[in-house]
Amino acid sequence: MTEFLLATAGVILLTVAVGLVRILSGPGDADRLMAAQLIGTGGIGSLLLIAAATGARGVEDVALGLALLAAFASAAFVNSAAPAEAPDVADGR
Amino acid sequence: MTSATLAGLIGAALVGLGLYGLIANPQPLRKILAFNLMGSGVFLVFGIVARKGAAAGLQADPVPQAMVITGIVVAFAASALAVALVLRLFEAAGRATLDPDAWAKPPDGGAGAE
Amino acid sequence: MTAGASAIAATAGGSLLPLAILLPALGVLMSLLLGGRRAEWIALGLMPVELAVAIAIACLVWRSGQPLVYTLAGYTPPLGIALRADGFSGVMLVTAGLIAPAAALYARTTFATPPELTERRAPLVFWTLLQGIQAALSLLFLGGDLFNLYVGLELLTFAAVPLVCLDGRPETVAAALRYLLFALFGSVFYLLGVALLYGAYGTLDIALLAPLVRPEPAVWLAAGLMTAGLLAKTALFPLHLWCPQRTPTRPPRQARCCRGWW
Amino acid sequence: MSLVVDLFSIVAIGAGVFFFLAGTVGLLRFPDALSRLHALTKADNLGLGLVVLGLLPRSDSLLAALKLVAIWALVQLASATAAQLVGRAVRCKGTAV
Amino acid sequence: MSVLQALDIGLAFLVFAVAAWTIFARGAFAATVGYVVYGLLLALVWIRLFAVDVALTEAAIGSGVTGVLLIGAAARLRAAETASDEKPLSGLTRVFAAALCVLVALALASVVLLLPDQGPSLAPLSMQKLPETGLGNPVTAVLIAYRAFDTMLEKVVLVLAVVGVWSLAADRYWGGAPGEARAASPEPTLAFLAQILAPLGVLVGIHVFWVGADEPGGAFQGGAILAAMWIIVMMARLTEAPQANAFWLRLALVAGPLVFLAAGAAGAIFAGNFFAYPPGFAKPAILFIEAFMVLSIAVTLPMLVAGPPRREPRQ
Repeated sequence: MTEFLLATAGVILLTVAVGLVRILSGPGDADRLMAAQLIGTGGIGSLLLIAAATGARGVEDVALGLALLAAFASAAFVNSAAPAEAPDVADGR
Repeated sequence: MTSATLAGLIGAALVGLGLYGLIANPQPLRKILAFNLMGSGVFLVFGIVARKGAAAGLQADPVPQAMVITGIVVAFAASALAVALVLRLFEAAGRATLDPDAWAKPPDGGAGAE
Repeated sequence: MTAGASAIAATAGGSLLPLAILLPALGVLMSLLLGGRRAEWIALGLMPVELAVAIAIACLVWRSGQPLVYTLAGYTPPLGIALRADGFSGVMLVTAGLIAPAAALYARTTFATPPELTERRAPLVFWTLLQGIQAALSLLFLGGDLFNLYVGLELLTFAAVPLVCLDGRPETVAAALRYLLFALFGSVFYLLGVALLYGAYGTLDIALLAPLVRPEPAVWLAAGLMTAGLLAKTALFPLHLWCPQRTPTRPPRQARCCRGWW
Repeated sequence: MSLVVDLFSIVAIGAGVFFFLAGTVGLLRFPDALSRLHALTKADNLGLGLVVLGLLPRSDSLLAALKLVAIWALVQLASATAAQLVGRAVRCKGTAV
Repeated sequence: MSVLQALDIGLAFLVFAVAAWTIFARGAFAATVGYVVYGLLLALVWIRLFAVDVALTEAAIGSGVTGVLLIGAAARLRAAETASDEKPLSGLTRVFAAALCVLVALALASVVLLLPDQGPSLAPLSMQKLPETGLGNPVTAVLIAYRAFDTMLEKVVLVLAVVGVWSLAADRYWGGAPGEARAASPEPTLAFLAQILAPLGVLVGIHVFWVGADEPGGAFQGGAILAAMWIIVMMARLTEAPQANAFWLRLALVAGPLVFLAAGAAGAIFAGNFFAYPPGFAKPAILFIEAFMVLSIAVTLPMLVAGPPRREPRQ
């Protein structure tokens, strides 16, 4: 069972890695923020699986902390972009 | 190869990468990022030291762990101060460059302090 | 310094050592808390006390002819942290204790809070950070533990950087940023050396390390990294690039005040 | 009993991994940012939900199980909000239109 | 090769790849997002090293709060990037720098490989002295008891950092609130998120602090989570950032180190040693100090993220 949990954690990390390659390269900032979101979900998933497999204690709290902060990158982006926002300007890229 | 050794190797690679970024990236914000990478590489070296010191029923030596926790907080404070300086520089002069020669020229339309 | 019981056991009068660090640290906290003109009063009021502590430490070292040692929290190294004062650190403490009030008196007119204001930016920052520098220097002279010294280096960096650009001109802000990046680079390298030494010998206490250290790769690398780190911090060749002198217009008075130290 | 639990875990976690895979395929195949966003949030949340479901019977206390559920709920909330925020940013900048 | 080893190697490769992306990405914003992703992955690595306390710190500070700081800065500096007057380094310098860095990394890697498998350790000594502190988590014992002096001074470093960030304000804004005045109403989506997240986060933060005495967790981690909650509430514009001259704010900023320092001095009187705890009274004293440290961290980190004052102070 341990092996299964670890293997699934690995597969999730692998799919996340493939996804990262796609969206870190853009083209827009929105795609890149999705990268943070993707690794948040996938990372928490594999974190829980690894913890269940290796029996490390207190890992739920780490996952809980990550889950609480999962939207922070997007929030910070919206927050700092808002004052200078010009709604009708095309991105150009 | 144990996970600890692997983490130590990654730590070494991160120190190298961060050092390169610190030297080769001209923008201050990128330098701050590089410093953070380098710092986390050093923390990982502490991590391998802690893991190799597993004893007395503990899976890792607590002393290096405590130092890493202190170090992470200090690194954050350093990043915050550096970011504040970069933003201040950008506001005051309309550009954010570390190049001393650029400051010998009069700033292009930048307002002075205060 | 020899290892063994004498380097670890606390000596009589050792409790002066933490005082030399904690008094200015207390001054930093109280200055920010109470603010305004009171920051100046706190700084000027504490300086004579700190000088007295420094002189007392130097006298004790001179009279006993032996280093003063204090183990904090009652935990002896390697688990705990020790502070040590020998003749050299006694002299340096007194020197710093003399320069601080001199710089303070010199800067008093510049960093006075005008009577119509409760608090102004430059005075509060100056008086608070000046005490931060004092705490950092005391720690650097007295620290007997490599990681404790790292904290001292960071204290010095965080206290000195804002003083460089207190006038807020872009040139000095750029100089401060350059200094900060070099200092951070230096402390990261120093910390890496600390990690390697701890990994090799399991202690960070300098007196305990001294007899253990053998010529081996970990030590060479640690020594190289720590030297490079400290060189970057002190702006010696070839790591002098951050130095404020390189900017065409030098930061004025407060920079001179704080540069006098190192 | 433990066999049933293991079987349940394997099925649920396996299904979760499938949804993670599906999300990534969506990311790779969809042409514009908004539909990529759609693929990402839907699939990943289902994926994480199933993984959590599979791990639930293995948790050693009620508090731990509650934490697992809370983790999933928080990620749901975070990704829904982030999708909203990012989606608006995409529309404002006009890259998707 | 076992599954665990394969997983470790994959994780290591991923961490390295994302780190390289952070250094080599074309734009600053892309690099910053890369760094956030990297911080998350590092939390996984710390779990694999069985350093759960560090993983918690990395998750909360290294990835979360630092991410907010850097993404905000990158978004504001976008104009600087397009109008940059940086001279890129010449090719030769780059090659030289790369060679130097590879050399440093190789030297470090070889030393790391040479470290003995069962290295010297203070773990036995930490465990032996643990009963004196009344704690169950040795990492907390190192931070608040064995090396309390370090931790107290590091709190002073944080206070200096706040003073340093504030010192970058214009004279007329001194004592005012950080951040631009926001005429706009609260961002509805963010406000919704913050309203649900903040109460839960406060609960989690206090929980992490409280269990830190015996399980992974502690004042730094709990305080950082509380700090993150205040940050999200401010980002959603549900509350304004406080004025830098507010007495309560300054009290909260210095409370942690001040209480720690006072307790240290009290130790000199009642336990015969600076920062020592009286026997039998150690655990309540430690929790008391930690509670104030949580408060100070929860206030300090948001103030560092918010930056210097940008509004004239109201009287």
